Amino acid sequence: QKKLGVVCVTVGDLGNPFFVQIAHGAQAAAKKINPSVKFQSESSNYDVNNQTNQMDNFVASGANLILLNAADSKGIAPAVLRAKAAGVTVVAVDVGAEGGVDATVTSNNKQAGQLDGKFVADRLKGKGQVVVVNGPPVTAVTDRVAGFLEEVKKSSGVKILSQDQNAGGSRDGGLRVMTDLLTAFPKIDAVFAINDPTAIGCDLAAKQAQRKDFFIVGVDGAPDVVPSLKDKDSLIAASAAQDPYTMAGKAVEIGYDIMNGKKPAQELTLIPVDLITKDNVDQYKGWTK
Amino acid sequence: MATEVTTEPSALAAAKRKEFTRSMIELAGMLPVLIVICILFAVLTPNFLNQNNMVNVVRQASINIVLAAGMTFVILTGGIDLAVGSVLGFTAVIAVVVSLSPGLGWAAVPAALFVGLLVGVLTGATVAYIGLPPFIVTLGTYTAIRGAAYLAAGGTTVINSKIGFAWIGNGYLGPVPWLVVIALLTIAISAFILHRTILGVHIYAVGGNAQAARLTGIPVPFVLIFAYGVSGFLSGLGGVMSASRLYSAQGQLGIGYELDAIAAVILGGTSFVGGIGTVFGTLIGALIIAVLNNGLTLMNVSFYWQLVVKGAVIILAVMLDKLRTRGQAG
Amino acid sequence: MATEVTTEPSALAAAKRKEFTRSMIELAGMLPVLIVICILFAVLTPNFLNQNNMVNVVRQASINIVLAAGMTFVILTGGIDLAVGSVLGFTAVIAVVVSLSPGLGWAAVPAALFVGLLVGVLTGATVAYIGLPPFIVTLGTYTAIRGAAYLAAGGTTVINSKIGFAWIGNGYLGPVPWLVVIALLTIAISAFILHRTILGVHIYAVGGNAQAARLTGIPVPFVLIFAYGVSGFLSGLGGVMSASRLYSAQGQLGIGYELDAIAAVILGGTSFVGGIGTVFGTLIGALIIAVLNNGLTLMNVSFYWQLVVKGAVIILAVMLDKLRTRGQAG
Amino acid sequence: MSTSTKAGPSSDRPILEVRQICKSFPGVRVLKSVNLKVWSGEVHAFMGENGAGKSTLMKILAGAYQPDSGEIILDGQSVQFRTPHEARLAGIGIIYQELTVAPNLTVSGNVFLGSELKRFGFIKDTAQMDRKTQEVLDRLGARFKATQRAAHLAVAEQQQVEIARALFYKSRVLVMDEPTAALSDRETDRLFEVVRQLRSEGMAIIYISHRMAEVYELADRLSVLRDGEYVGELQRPEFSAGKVIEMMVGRRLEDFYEHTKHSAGRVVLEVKNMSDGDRVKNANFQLRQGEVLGLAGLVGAGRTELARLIFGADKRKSGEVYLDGKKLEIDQPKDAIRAGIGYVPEDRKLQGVFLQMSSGENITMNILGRCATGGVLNFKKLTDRANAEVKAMRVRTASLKQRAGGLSGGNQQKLLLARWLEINPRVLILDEPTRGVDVGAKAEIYVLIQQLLEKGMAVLFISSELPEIVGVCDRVLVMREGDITGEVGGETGIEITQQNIMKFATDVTRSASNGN
Ligand SMILES: Nc1ncnc2c1ncn2[C@@H]1O[C@H](COP(=O)(O)OP(=O)(O)OP(=O)(O)O)[C@@H](O)[C@H]1O
Ligand SMILES: Nc1ncnc2c1ncn2[C@@H]1O[C@H](COP(=O)(O)OP(=O)(O)OP(=O)(O)O)[C@@H](O)[C@H]1O
Ligand SMILES: [Mg+2]
Ligand SMILES: [Mg+2]
Repeated sequence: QKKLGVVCVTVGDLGNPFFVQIAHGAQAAAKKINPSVKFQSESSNYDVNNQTNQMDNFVASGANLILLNAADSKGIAPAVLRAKAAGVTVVAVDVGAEGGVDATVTSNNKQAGQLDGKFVADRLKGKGQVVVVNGPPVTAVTDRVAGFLEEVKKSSGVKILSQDQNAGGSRDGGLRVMTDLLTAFPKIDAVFAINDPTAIGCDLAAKQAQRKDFFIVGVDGAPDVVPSLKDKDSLIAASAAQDPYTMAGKAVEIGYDIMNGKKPAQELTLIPVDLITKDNVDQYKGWTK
Repeated sequence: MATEVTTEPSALAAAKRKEFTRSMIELAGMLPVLIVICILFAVLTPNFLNQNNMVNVVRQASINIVLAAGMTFVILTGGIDLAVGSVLGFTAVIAVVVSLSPGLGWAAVPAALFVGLLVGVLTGATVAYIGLPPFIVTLGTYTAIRGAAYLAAGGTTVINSKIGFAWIGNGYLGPVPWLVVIALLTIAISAFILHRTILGVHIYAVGGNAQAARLTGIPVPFVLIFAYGVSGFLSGLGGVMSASRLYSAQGQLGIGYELDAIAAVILGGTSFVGGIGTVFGTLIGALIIAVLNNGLTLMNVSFYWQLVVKGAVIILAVMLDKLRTRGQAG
Repeated sequence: MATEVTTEPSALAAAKRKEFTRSMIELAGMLPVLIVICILFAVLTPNFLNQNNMVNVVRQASINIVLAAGMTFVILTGGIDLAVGSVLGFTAVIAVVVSLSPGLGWAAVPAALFVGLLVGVLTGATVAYIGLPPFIVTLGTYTAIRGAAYLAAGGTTVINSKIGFAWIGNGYLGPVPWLVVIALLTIAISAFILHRTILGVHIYAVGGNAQAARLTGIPVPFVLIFAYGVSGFLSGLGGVMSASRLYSAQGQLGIGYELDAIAAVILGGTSFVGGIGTVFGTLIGALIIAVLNNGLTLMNVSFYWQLVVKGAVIILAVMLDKLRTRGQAG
Repeated sequence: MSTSTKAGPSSDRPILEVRQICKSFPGVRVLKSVNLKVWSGEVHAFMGENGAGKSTLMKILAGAYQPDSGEIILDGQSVQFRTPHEARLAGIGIIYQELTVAPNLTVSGNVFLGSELKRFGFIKDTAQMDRKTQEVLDRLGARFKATQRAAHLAVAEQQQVEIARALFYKSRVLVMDEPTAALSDRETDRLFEVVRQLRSEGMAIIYISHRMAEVYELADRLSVLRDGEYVGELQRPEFSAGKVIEMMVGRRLEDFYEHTKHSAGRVVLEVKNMSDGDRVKNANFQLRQGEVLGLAGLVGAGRTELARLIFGADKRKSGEVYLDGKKLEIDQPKDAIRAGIGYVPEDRKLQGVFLQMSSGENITMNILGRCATGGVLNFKKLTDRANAEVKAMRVRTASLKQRAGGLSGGNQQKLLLARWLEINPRVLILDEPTRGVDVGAKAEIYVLIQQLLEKGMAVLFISSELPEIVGVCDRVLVMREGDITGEVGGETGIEITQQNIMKFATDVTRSASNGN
C-alpha cells in the first residue's frame, strides 16, 4: 500500500469560490486517507506557462498525486508528461488535460450548457431573442457556450443577439457588460451567463435598468445564486449546478486507487450536472461541504 | 543706477497671445477628442445618445474616475501607484466583512476608507523617507495586498445582500446615481485641493522640481505622504462603491484597474514627469475610456476587436493631442 | 603648455577607492539578496537545493529572463514597454499557426521573431519620431495586440503536437535545457551589446542625458527604435519558447508577464530614470522572482500567503539594497 | 594675465561666414537674417543679451539645428550640416552652453560621445579612448581621470570634459558658448591659455560670454546680436564697455558696479565650527547687518557646500549657527527659512526655479501661508504681491501666468530673488546669482542687492567671478579646499583686490613650484 504523502492541486483561480471548493474537497478527501498528508493548492490565474511551472514545482516538492485543473488542456501536456515521467499520478479535474493523465474527473460542462439551452428553448417555446454573456476563452467556458448554442439553435426561432462579450466571469464584469447590452438591445427574452457570478451581475444590471422583460440562466449552482433563485423578484431562473467539492474528493479517491494499482472502470469520470430552477431549488442541497 | 529697461511691446504682446492660446488648449485638453468619439458613436449606434445611456456611461466610469483622481495626485508628484486595484479589492472585502459583523455594520465604510488611507500613507512614507522608487514599492503592495484581499475573503465571495450602504452603489440623488455624484464630488474636491490650496501648489512644486521644493522649505515628505494617502483613501472609496454596487466582494476584485486609472490620467494630459496636469483632464480621460467600452459594446463589436480598437484609439488620441498642441509647446 | 598639476595623492587614492567600491557594489548588485533568499530556502525546505530543482528554477525563469533582457534595453533609454506580454501571446499564436500551415513549418520561428521585431520597431518609431510617452504607446499596443492575439487564435487554443521547434522548449543541450541555454545566451549577447559596443554606449547616453546625446550627434531615434526593437524581438523569442514548451498557444498567453519582467529589471538595479543598470542585474532580479515562486511552493505556503510574501520581499529587497549602497552614493 | 597682441584676419577670406540665417521655433522668430564673419587665428567674441539668439546660431553652426534659410560658408564653400557629426567632421567644434555630459558614462565615454573609437566597426575601443582622453585631460590640467564616472564631477570639471571633447578633433572653428560660466579664475586662466594656444595654431574661435572682462582680455573682434538681429562688429581697438552694452541693449548703461560701502552694523549671523567631515572643514565667520560678505575661492573650494550646511540643506557633522546671538536648531531648509535665512542656490534650473509653473507662482512660493485662510489661497492677495514684485524687480514676463521656463536666465534669477524678498529674511545667501546672466540683468541684480542692504538685510555673496566680488562686496572670505584661508577688506586692512583674493585661494607654495 503506497502512502499518500503529498497532494498538490492547481486550479484556474483561487479567488473563485468554485475552485476554492475544489481545493477544499481535495484536501478533505486526502485527509481522510492520510490525516498527516501535506496538501498544497495553487492558482494558475488561467496562465498555462505559470501552471507548467507550478507542476514542475509540485514534482520538485515530492508530490505523489497532482490534481490538475488545466488552464489550457492542450498546452499543459508537456508538464503532465514530465510529472508522469517522475512517477507522479496526475488526475485532471473539471477540465480535461492531455499528456496522458491517469484519469479525468469532470462535471460535464457541455451538458451544463445543454441543460441551460434546453431550459431556455423550452421556456421561450422555441422563439425569442437571446443574449450570451461570455467569459474568458477557456475550455470550461467555451464548452458551456457551445453546448448552450447547440441546444438553442435547434429551435429556428431563437435569435442570438450577442455572444462574444467577455465579462471576465465575475460579478462586476457581468454588471458592466449587461448594462451596455441592455442599452444596445431594447428587447431581450433570455440571457445565458457562463457562470453564476456573471448571472448575478446581469441580474443587478437589470435591476438598475428596471428591466424585467427577460430571465437569466447561469452555471455552477453556487451558494450565492441560491437566494436569487428563491427570490421571486430575481430574474435568475435556473442554474446548471455542479458539485466541485464532491468532484475533487472523487478525483483524490480515484488517484489514490491508481497509485495502488487499481485502475478506475473508465478513464473519464463525468460528474453529471443538475439543473436547478425556481421550482426545484428548495430540494437543492447546495455544494456539499 | 536707475536704468530703465524698456520691454519691446511687440514681443511681449506675442508672448501674451501665446500664453492665452496655451492656457485655452490646456484647459480644453482632450475634450475635443472625447467629443469626436461621442459624435462617431452617436452616428454609428442609435442608442448611444439616449439619456439613460449617458448616465450609464458616467456610472460605469465612476469607480475609475475615483481611482484616477487619486492617481492624479500621485503622478503629479512624479510617482505612480500600481496598488490601487489591489487596495480596491482589499477594502471592498473589508467593507463587506465588517458589514456582516453583528453590531458593526455602521463601521463598514469607515473601516474600508481607513484601511485604504493607511496603505496609502505607509506607501507614501516609504517613498518619502526611505527614498524607494514608487514603482517598486507599489509593485510590492500590488502583490502583497492582493494576497491580503484573498485572505480576507477567505478565498470565496463574501456576500451581504442587505448591505447597509447599498444606496451608494444603487441609489439615486434625484435622477443622478449616487455613484456619479460621488465621482463628480471627488473630482471637484480634488480640483479644489490642487488648484485652490497651499497643499495643491506644493504638490505641483514637488512634482516639478523636488530639489527646489526642499530648498524653498516645502515639507516634501508630507506632500508625498499626502498624495499617496489620497490615492489610498480614494482606492478605499472605490472599494466601498464596488462592494455596495455588487452587494459582495471577492479577492480578485479590481485586478487590472490600475492600468485603466493610469490610462485615464495620462490621456487626461498629466505628465509622468510630474508637476503638469489637471484633475479635469483626468475626468475627460476616464470618460474617453468609458465611452469606448460602452460604445463598442453597443455596436456589438466582439470583445477581441474591442481590444484592438481600444488600443488603437488610445494611441491615436494622444497622437492627435500631440499634433494639436504642437507649436504651442515652446 | 606643459603645466603639471600635482594632485594630492591621498585625495586621489580615496576617490579611486570610492570609485572601486562603488563599481563592485554595482556589479554585485542584488546578488547578496538572491544568495540570502537561497540560503533561507535551503534551510527551510530539503528539496530546494537538489540539482534538478536548480535547473527547474532557471528553466522557469527562462522566459522572464528573455523578456526582462529586452525590457532592460528599453528602461535603460528611460522608457518602458508594457506590451511584452501581449507580444509574447501574439507571436506564440503566430508561431503555432504558421507551423500548422503545410510546407511553411520552417517559417514558424522566423515569422514569430519578425512580428515581434516589427511591433517593437513601430513602437520605437512612434516614441522616437512622434515623441509620445512610451507608457501610453505601449499601453495602447498592450491592449491592441492582446486583441490581435485572440483574433489570430480564433478565440481558442491552437495546437501542434508535432511542432517543428519542440526542441527549444523541451530539448536539452547536455544536462541543460535549451530554454536555459537560450535565456543565458540572451543575457550574454545583451551584455555584449550594452557593454562592449558603441550602440551600447549610445543607449546609456540616451538614457542618461537625451539632450546631450542629441547634441553630440548620437542618432537618438535609431537608438530608441533599436531598444524597442530588441524588446519586441525578445518578446517574439519568448513567444516561440512558450509555444514550443506548450506545443500550443492561446490568446491570453502572457497576460501580466510585463509586470514580472519590469520587476526583474528594477530588482536588478536598473533605474527608471534611464541610463543606469546592467543586464546581469536583470538576470539576478529574474532569478529572485523565480526562486521565490519555487521556494514558497516547495515550502507549501498557501497561494494567498505567497502573494503577501512575494510583495513584501520585493519591497524588502530594494530596501536592503538601498541601505547597503547608502553611503556609497555620494 | 597678459593680453594677446595678435589680432585680426590673417587672410582675406574668412574661414567661416554666415549669411542671412533665419530661424524660427514654433511661434517665435529667434534669428532674423544674421550675418557673421570669422577669420582663422582670431578669437571672435559674440555678445548679446539673454535670449538674443546666440546659442541658437551656434547650434545651427554645429549641425544640431537646421536653419530656415540662409547660408553657411566654410572655407569658401557653402555647406549644410544635417547632423552634429557632419559638422564635427567638417571641422566645427562646439562647447555647448548647457552641459551635455551624460552623468552615467565615464569621462572618456563622454569625450567620445557620438564619435567613439571602434574596432571592427562596432566594438568600442575603451582602452584607446581612455588613453587618448587622459592625454587631453592632462593637457587641460584636469584633476580627474578619464575612467571616472562623470556623475560626480563638479560643474567646472564637466565643463572641462566638454572642452576636451571639442579639442579632440582638429577643428578649424571652435565655438565656446559661455565656457567660463561655471569656472573660477584659476580654471578660467588655464582655459585662456588653451584658447590662446589654439589661436596661435590658426584656429578660429567664437567665444560667447556675458563677462566683459574676459572679452577684453581675450577677443580680437566682437560681434553683437540683439533680439535675433545682427547689430554690428567692433575691432579690438574700438572695444569699450559703454559701446558694447549700448549695442547689446540699445541704450546707454553706466557704472557697472555701483557700490556704496556700508558701515557694517552688529553681528547678525555667526557660524561656528561648521563642518561636514568632507568638503567643509571647521568654518567660522560672522556676518554683520548691512554688509555684503563675499565668499570667494576656486571651484570646488566648498563654498556651496558651506552655504548648504548653514541653510540645513545637507547633513552637518559639527557646527552651530547663531542668529542675533541666538543659537538656531536647523535640520532642514524649513527651519532655516523660519529663522529668517534665505538661500538662492547656484543651479537655478535644478534647484531653484519651478520651470513648469507660472512666474507668479514662482514668486509667491514662500508666502502661500500668509496669503491663505485655512489653507485656501487668496488669489487676489497673491496676484497683488506677485505684481508688485514683478514691477519692483522689472521682471520681463508676458504675464504672471507665463511659465518660468520660458523666461531668460536673468529673469528667472529675478524670480528667485523676488521669492526671498517676499519673506524679508534677515540673512540672504546668494550662490552665484549672476551666473549666465547678461550685463543688463546683472546690473539690475546688483542694484537689488543694494536695496536689500538698505532694508537691513545681511548678504552672503558667493561668486566665482572675481571682478564682481571685488565690485560688490564689503568684505571677502576666501576658501580653499574646505577651509576658510583668509579674509580681505573690512577691518583686516587688506584691500579687496583680485590678487589678494587669489593669494588665499591658491596654495602659493605649490603654484610657485609649478611656475604658473
Ligand atoms: N528649442 C526651442 N524651442 C523654442 N524656443 C527656443 C528654443 N531654443 C531657444 N528658444 C528661444 O530662442 C530665443 C533665443 O535663445 P538662445 O538660447 O539662442 O539665446 P542666447 O542668446 O543664447 O541666450 P543666453 O545668453 O541666455 O544663453 C529665446 O527666446 C529662447 O526662448
Ligand atoms: N550635494 C552634493 N553631492 C555631491 N557632490 C557635491 C554636492 N554638492 C557639491 N558637491 C561637490 O563638492 C565639491 C565642492 O563643491 P562646492 O559646490 O561646495 O564648491 P564651490 O566652491 O561652491 O564650487 P562651485 O563653484 O563648483 O560651486 C564639488 O566637487 C561639487 O561637485
Ligand atoms: Mg545661450
Ligand atoms: Mg558653488
